[in-house]
Amino acid sequence: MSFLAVESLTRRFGGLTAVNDISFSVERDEILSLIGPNGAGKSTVFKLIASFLRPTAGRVLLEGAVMSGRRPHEVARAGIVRTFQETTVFKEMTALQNVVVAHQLGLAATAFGAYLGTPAARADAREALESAAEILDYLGLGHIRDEKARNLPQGHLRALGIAIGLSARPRVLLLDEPFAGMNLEETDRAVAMVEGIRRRGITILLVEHDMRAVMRISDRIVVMNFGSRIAEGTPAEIRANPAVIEAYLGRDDETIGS
Amino acid sequence: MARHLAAASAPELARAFDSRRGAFALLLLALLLYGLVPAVFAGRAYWLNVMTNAALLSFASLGVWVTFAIGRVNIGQGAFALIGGYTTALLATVLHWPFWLCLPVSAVVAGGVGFLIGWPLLRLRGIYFAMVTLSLTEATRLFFLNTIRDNGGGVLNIPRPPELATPLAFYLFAATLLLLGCAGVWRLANSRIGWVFRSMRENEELAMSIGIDITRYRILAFVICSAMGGVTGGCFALLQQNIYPATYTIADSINFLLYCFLGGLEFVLGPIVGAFGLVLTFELLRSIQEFQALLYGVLMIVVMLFLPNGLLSLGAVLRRGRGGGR
Amino acid sequence: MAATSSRYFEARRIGVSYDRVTALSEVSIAFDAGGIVALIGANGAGKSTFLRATSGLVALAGGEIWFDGQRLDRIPAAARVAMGIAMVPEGRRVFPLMSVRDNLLMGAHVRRDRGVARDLDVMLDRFPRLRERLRQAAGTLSGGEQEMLVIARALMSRPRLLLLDEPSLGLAPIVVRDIARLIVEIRRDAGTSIVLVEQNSRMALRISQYAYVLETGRIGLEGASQDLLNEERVRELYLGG
Amino acid sequence: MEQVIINGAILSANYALIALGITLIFGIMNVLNFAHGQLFMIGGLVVYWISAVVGLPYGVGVAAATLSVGLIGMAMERGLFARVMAEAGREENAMLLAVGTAFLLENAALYLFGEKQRGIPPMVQGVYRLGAAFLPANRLVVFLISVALVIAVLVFVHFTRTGRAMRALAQDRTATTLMGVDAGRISMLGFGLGAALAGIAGALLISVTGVNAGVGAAISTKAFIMIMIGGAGVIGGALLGALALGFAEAVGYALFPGSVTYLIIFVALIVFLLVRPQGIMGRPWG
Repeated sequence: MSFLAVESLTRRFGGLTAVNDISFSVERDEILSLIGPNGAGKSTVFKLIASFLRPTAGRVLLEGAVMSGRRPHEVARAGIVRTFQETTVFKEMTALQNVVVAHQLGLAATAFGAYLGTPAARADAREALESAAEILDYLGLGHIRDEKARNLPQGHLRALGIAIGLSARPRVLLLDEPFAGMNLEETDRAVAMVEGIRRRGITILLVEHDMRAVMRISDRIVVMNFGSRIAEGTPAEIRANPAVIEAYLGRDDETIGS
Repeated sequence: MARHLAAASAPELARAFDSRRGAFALLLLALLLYGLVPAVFAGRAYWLNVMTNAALLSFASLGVWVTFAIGRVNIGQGAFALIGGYTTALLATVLHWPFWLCLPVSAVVAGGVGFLIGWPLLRLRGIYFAMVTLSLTEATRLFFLNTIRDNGGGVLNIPRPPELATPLAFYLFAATLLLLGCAGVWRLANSRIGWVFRSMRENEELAMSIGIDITRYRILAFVICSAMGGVTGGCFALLQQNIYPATYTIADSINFLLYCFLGGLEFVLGPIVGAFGLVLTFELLRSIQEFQALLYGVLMIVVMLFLPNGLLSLGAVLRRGRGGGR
Repeated sequence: MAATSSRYFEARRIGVSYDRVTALSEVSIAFDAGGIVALIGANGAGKSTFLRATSGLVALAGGEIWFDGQRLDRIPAAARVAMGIAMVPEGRRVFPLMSVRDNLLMGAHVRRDRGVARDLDVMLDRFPRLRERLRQAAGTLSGGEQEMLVIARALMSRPRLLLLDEPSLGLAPIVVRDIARLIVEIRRDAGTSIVLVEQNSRMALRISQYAYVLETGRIGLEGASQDLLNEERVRELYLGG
Repeated sequence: MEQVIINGAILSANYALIALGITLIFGIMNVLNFAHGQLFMIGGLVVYWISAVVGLPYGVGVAAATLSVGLIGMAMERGLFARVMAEAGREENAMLLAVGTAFLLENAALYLFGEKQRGIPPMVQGVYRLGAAFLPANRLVVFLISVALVIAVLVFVHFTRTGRAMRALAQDRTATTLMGVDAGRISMLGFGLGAALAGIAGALLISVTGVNAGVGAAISTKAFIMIMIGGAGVIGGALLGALALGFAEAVGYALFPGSVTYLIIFVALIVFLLVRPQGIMGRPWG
């Protein structure tokens, strides 16, 4: 049994089939990347796995338990946590507040207990704070933890988005274009960061454009185009696959030119 | 959460979660309500009554502030004040229950109604939520108008308990209620729940993604708001010793909203500053009777144009202005 | 700095920031009339930002933009259209609830001459698919048809400079080919200068004469498109060589 | 039955003017105009002043009402909403500004005209009979003018350059700017047109039901109901909403005593929104 299994996932919007019968599986502690040109349906797959969308057909299983049809927070509680593209953080909070707030799972105290300030709630708060500080330091954000998120540069925001995701104690972390818009040096650091997250025992599913980073970091790659799966394999296999090259660069058509 | 963070860790974290200033402000509010107001207005029934009004309006607005905290513009507080007011009025006049029992029951009834309709209603956002809650106010008014046959839908001669017979006594009761409400909401805003609310206001999807059951918390906020509206309605019914369907109209629901805005949505004290500020301004403008309402309207617009974050942001604006000048 | 520019189009060391994030810094791009210039680079490299700055949707934090002897960067966005600059924004932003015809007429908003009706006809001859769907709401068109529509819409203003933001985005290869052919034709027939921003770098390099590669807000590489097409570094950037 | 249909049609036609106005403003500016009913009220009172106080013909009154309320609308856009929008602050701030304006307009009207219900004599006398129903000639005239105006507005937004720009602006502000449209100017005109429509509605209705300074909130509420039914910012939706509300009122008043009608309308509306949050034709929200 696969750790995370995507079975015949299909999603239609009106007449448009955004995702068409997609199947793949992710093994424990694996880094699997989902790639494809813009509009290929990667983001839709992503949302389907995190239950932010309901599939028209097919299902998603985590360790054999069906996730599809559950509400997003329930799926998060089960261990599938997604991040968002770019600047989706709580902008009016400081970095530390962002990450502390994200520690809503695995708390000992009830909400009412937290309101009253029971010892359990106090322990929760202390733990959340320590864990938040640790996560921020780990992702290299320790020095900006009291900065309001809205004032942070894009690179930090993306790391903060990942910090928020990590705070929810994921077993599978879905990363949405974590390297987009980074220069080579930044990408190197981010790649190291993602590998570090995997070492924490977290399985990673990645949606990404940056082929360079994807080739370096992935154990396996699934390629999508026009809603369908066109290839799956190791980075070396994918790189040699003509269908993938065409999906990315367009066909080398001699009739176009000047 | 904030207070415990402060206890648990370095003082910088207390600063990060901004809790001490809140405690200080609460203390100041208590001093003003229990000290200054009675000292200045003792024996002046009219002004004590004005202050009582302001305190009760603040209490209802605090509830509206809680729905603001989850990112919803709620124009339905008048409906819950009506529900609470009628609950108290009917229990006191028909069943002859004592007021001290009617009041909590009003809170429960209003909160219960909020619970029942909150689940479907809160799926709406933006202007749709605003408009549907506005409709709720009007629907509730029409409901009481059509279900209570006598006195044009009114309930009259609500008995007052002897403890609250004097204007000063009633004022002190209202002030106490407000302080309790303020402390309660302040605690809420600074607890884990408050931070969850804030996260939902900023981005519901992100909140969901980290495992927050946003439906549950939305309803919690709405029920708190409704219950506070119910309590306010019950108190006003007692203060005026009557209630009519027209006691709370859309205009009142909008006023609760205005108080929050004028005071400042970022501050728990916002609705209180807004309500007292507007009520007092209105009274002070009374001397120029003819233009009172006009000036009041102009003032409202001017404040909203130039202090979009409310009166309490004045300090921050001035500080920034001076900083920029240098 | 000179108080004018001898080039048809010249952006001099322009910078753009969103909030406090720098999207472009010290970018200089210049070209003469009648060519196709390609801008390629990764997501977030600043390609779209450059177009938005040229069309006036974002203000410059520094630098100057000159077009046909006029200083452009202080002119409001709407007025730049009347000067002959038309932009096709990313994501095929048709007016979804308006008919195809109304969309095309919106493109001619700045024109007061009598030629609009004739141009509409010419445009529909060129895009027979659009003629078939003239009264249909634009939101119901397919992706390729919408791309045709937004390009046709931009042409309705008779631009001298056409800015295209990712026209091939999410389109099938065969449609991409049609779009590419169309872009070449526009330049050939009307002599329109074109700035083409593309993820599909091979297509962009094939149909352009000169190209710039943007890397995180700066120009990393520039040169004749033919040369870049064979450049190892460009291949590497897009295939993870 | 015939009477209900006639009443419903007359109400719908007048409501359509109100709904078109508020939906135009919402579509273009994304502002829920809480002052819409007050604009209606001012339209009515201007007619009252021109024809009953000054003594000029009714037509002059209607023209003056249209013009003055339209100008008030443009001033609101320029002085208040354009500024708030430019700062990209909270959506609610614009809403609250509209509330403030409503308050101001209402109190200005109270100060100038007092609380009394004001009316003017009907333009034309006489009553027609249609089967079992009665149709006062004055109401027929009001109905015909309203329908003509609705058609004129539809023609304007669909077939003129400015009208097209207004529709475009409501759908995509950025893309519209890229067409060379001066978004500021079109916003101002759109707000002015929306306001003027409210003013005309008031100017027409004063000869039927009369108008008083306090009528604004009720009219605004009706306007909100209509756009909630049809979907905010969609012109076809506004017309649908007007039809639905007009006929619901006509039927309700024929079947139920007084305020029960609106109680039912509100409850039905709340239930309807739960099933279809974006209205019949609305764009999905949020």
